Amino acid sequence: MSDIQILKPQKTWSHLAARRRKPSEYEIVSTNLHYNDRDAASPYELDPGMFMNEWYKKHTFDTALKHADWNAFRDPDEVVYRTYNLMQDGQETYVFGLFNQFNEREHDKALDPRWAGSLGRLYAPARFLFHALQMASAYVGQVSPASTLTNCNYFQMADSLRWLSHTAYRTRELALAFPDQGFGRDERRYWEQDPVWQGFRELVEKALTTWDWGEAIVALSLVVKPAVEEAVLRQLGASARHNGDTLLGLLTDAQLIDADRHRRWTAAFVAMALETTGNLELMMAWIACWAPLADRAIEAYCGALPDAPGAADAARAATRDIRRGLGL
Amino acid sequence: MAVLNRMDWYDLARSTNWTPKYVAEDELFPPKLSGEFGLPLTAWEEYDEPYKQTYPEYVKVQREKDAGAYSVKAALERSRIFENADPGWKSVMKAHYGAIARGEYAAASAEARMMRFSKAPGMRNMATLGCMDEIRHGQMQLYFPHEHVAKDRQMDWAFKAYDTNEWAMIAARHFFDDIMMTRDAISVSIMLTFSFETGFTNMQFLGLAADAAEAGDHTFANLISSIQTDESRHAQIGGPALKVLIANGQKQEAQKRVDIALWGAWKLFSVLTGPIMDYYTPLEHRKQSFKEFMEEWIVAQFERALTDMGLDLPWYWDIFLKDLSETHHGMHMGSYYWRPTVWWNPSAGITPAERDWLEEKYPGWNDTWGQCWDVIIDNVVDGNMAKAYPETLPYVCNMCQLPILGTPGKGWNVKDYPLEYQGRLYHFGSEVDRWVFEQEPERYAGHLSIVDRFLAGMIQPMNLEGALAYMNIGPGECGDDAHNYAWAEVYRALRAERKAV
Amino acid sequence: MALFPLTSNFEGDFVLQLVPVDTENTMDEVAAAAAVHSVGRRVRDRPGHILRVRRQGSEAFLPRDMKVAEAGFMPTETVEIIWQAPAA
Amino acid sequence: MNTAVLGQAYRNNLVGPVMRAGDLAQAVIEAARTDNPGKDIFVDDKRAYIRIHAEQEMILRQATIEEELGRPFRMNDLEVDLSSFAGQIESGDDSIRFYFVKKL
Repeated sequence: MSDIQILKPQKTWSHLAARRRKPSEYEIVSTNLHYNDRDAASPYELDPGMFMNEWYKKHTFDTALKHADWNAFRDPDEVVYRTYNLMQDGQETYVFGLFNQFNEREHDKALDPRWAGSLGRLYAPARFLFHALQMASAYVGQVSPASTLTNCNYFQMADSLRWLSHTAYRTRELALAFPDQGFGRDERRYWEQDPVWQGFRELVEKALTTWDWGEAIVALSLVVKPAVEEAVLRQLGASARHNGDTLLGLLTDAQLIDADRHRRWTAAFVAMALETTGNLELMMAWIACWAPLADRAIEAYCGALPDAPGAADAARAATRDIRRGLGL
Repeated sequence: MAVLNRMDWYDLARSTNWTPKYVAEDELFPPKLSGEFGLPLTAWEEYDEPYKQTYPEYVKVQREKDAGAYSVKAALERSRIFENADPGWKSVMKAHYGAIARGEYAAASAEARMMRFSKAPGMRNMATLGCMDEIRHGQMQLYFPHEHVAKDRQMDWAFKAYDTNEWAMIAARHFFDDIMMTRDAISVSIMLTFSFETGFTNMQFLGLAADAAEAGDHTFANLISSIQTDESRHAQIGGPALKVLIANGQKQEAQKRVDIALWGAWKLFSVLTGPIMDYYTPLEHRKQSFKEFMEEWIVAQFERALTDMGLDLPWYWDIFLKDLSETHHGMHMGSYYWRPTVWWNPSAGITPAERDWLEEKYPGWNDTWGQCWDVIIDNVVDGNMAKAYPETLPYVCNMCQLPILGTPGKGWNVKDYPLEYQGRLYHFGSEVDRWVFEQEPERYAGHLSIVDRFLAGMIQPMNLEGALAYMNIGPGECGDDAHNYAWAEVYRALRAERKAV
Repeated sequence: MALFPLTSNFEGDFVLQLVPVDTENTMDEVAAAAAVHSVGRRVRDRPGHILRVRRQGSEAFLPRDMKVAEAGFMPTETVEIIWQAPAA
Repeated sequence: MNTAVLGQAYRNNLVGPVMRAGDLAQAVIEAARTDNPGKDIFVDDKRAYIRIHAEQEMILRQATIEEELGRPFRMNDLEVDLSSFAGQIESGDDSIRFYFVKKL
C-alpha cells in the first residue's frame, strides 16, 4: 500500500487546525470539550437506555432549540479559568475593601433603623434567590451541548455564589449592628412567607425544575436573571442610595459588573440561536410563557422598596429592553 | 482591619435550604438525581464539610496557584525538557494527558450535579468550587501539552483521545461515566470525590510527580502536584456525606458505592499508571514501584481514612492485595504487544537491569511475565517482527473494558469470569468486575465492549486496519516501541557473548 | 459451516484472545487456531507435546476429533488450551 | 513484601499534611514541631512532596507558620501547597487540625 498518508504534527489540535486563524488560549482550552455527543444513541459509555443516557438524549440533544453546531459558540469575553480568578480576585479585593472601609467608618450605625428593617426583609433573604441562580446555572451548564456554553454558565454559577457570599457577609455585619432586627435568623421565613418574595420564589422554583436545556437557558438567561438583576440589584441599590446606604449601592454596582458579563455571552448565544429558522418563534413563545411570572415577581418585590415609586415599572421595562436589544 | 472572620458568616452562606412550595420537594430534587436514599432536606442540613473555603478565599488562592504553575511553565519553556526527555517519559506524558485532561473537564459537570441536586447546602457550595477546580484541571492539562503538539503528532491525543473509540479510552470513559457522569449527586460525592479523589488521584498526581521530579520534568511535576492541592480540598465533599448516610442507616449502600468505585479505579490505574511507573519511567528515575506507591497512597492512607469514617474494608480486599503485584504487569504486556492500538509509544522496559529491578520489586517476575517477554525478546532479536505484533483481539472485560488477563508462565492463573444474563454471555476479568455488573445490570447490560462491536460487524474490515480505523488512530499516531527496539542490542550482545564462550 | 467465535485461554499465556473458528472444526483444529496467537509470540513451543481443549473449570479434555458444532459451546465461550506431554 | 504484610499497611495512626516542596513546607515542618509539643514529627521527603506526620492528631497554627515564614500568612493559604493529607481534616480560621477518630 503506497497511498498511506503518515499524519504529521500540526500547529494546534487537529480539530482547530483547519481554520486559518491562530487559536487563542481560550479556544485551545475551551472548545469542543464535551464528549457526550459522540454517539447519539448513548451519550455515556454505558447501557444506552440507562437513566442518565435517556436524560441527556431527551433534555440536551432533543430540545426544540436547534443549531447545527453549538460548538461554534464563543464567549465574547473569552474567559478562561485563569483569567476568571485574576478578574474576580481583583473584584473581591475591591468589595472587601469597601466592607473594611465602611466598617471602620461605622457605616451601619448611621443607618436609619427603619431602613435596617427593610434590609432584613428585602435584602438579607436574597441569599436564597442568589443561591437559586447558582443552582440553575449549574444545571444549565451541565446539560449544555457545547463546552463554551457550559463554561459561561459555570462561571455564572460561581458569580452567583459570590453574590450569595456578599449577602451572607453583610447579613452578619448587620446582625451585629442591629441585634434585634432578626438578621441571620428570619431570612428563611421572609423567603418562604413574605409576599414580597413569593413571586421570585415561584419563578425560581419553576425555573429550577425546567429540564429541557433550550427552555431552561432561555428562561434563566433571558427572563429570570434580568428580573433578579434589575429588581434585586439595580432597584434595590437605587433605593439603598436614597436611604443613605451607600455601601449597598456600591455593592450592587459591583455585582452588576458580573451581570453585564453574563449578558454579553447571552447576547452572543441569542444571536447564534437566531441563525436557525424557527428558533425566534420558539424563544418568543418560551419568553411569553415565563415573562408574566417574572413581571409579577418584580411587581411584588419592587412595590415594597422604600422610596422607589417607579421601581417596578423601571425594572420591568429594563427586562424588556434587554430582550428587545437582542431581537426578542 | 475591620473585616469579619470566615467563620462569622460562613454558616449563613450555607443556610440556603428552603421548603419548596410551587413545586414538590421530589420535583426540586428528583430522587434519581439527588440520591434515592429517602432522606429529607433536614437530614442533609446536618452535612458539615470539614475543609471550608469561601468564595473570596477561593479566587485569591487559586489565582496564586495558577501564577505559580504558569510561571514555572514559562520559565522552563526554553529548556527543551520535552525534546530531550527519554522517549519513555514522553510516553508517560502522552498517556497521562490523553486519558486525563478531558476527563477532568467532564468532572466539572459531575461537580455541577452535586451543586444542583444535593440536598446538603454545604455540599452545594463546595461543589461549586469543585466544579471550578475541574475546569482548571481540564484547561491547564490542555494548555500545557498544547505547546508540544507541533513537535509530535501523538500529542494531538491530549485533546483527541476522548472523541475516539480507542480501546483504552472506551475503558476510561466507561469508568468515569459510571462513577461520575451518570450517578446521582450523593453517589457522585461518594464515588468520585471520596473514593477516587481521596484515593487514586494521589497516585497519578503525586506519585507520578515524584517520578517527574526525578526525571527533571519540573513543569509537569509542578503542574500535577498543584492540581492535587485542589483535589485535596474538594475530595472532602464525600466524607461528610458518608457520615450522614451512616447516621441514617444507609451504611450498606454507601459501602457498596465505595467498593464499586474503588475497584473500577484500581482497574483503570492498573493499565494507565502501573505501566508508566514500572516500565516507562527510566529506571534511574523511578522513585518507588507502582506497588509501593499503591501501598503508600491506597492501603496506608486511603483505606485508613475509610475505616476512620466507619466503613469496612471492601469485601474483595484479599483479591485486591493479590492483584496489586500482578494485574499491571499484564496490562503493560497487553498494551505493549498491541502497541499499534495506543497513541503513545510503550517502553518495553525489560532490559536485564530493568528485569533485575522488577524481580526485586515483584519476586517471581522472571518466572511469570519474564517467560512471555523471553519469547517477545527472541522475536525482536531475530528480526521476526511478524510474531512481535498481534493478529487477533484480546478478549476484554464487559465491566472494566480492559483485557481479561492473569499471571502467565510458571504461575499461570488466567481465568474468565463469565455470566449469562438475559440470553447474552458476558465475560469479566475478575470476580469483582462480575459482582459490580450484578449490582445493577441495567446500567451495563446493553453496552457493547470493543470485542462485542467487532463480533457485531461494527468494525470493518475485520482486521487490524479496520480496528485502527475504528479507533480513529492513524499512521503517524499509532504506537510502536518507544526506543525503536534499541534494547534488543543488549540481548544481541549477550547472545554473542554466550556463543563466544 | 459457520464462523464461530471462541475465547482462547492458552496455557502459559497472559491474556484471553478472540479466536474465530468454524463449526466444522475439530478440537485439534481449535487448539491449532488458538496456538497461532500464543505459541511463538508469548509462549514457547513445546516440541512433541500436543494441545488439548477443555471447558473452563473442567478437568476433562474434549475428544480431539469432536466438532465445534457438537460441543455445545455458546458463542465466545472460553476454552482452555492445555499442553499435553507425549507420554500422556 | 507478601500480601499479608501489605494488607496491614493501613493499620497505622499517622496523620498530617503532604506538602509540595518549598519554603511553606519547611515552615510547616517547624510549626508541626512547635504546635504539637511532646509528639514525634515524622518527615518523609519524596522531593516532589513531603509527608509531615504525627500519631493520631496534628495541629498547625496560623501564627506559628507566619512566624516561621517571616511574612503574613493566612490559614487558608496553606492550600497553595497542601497536595494531600493523611487523616481527617478540620479547617478553622487560624488553625488546622488533622486527626483520626479511631486508634488502630
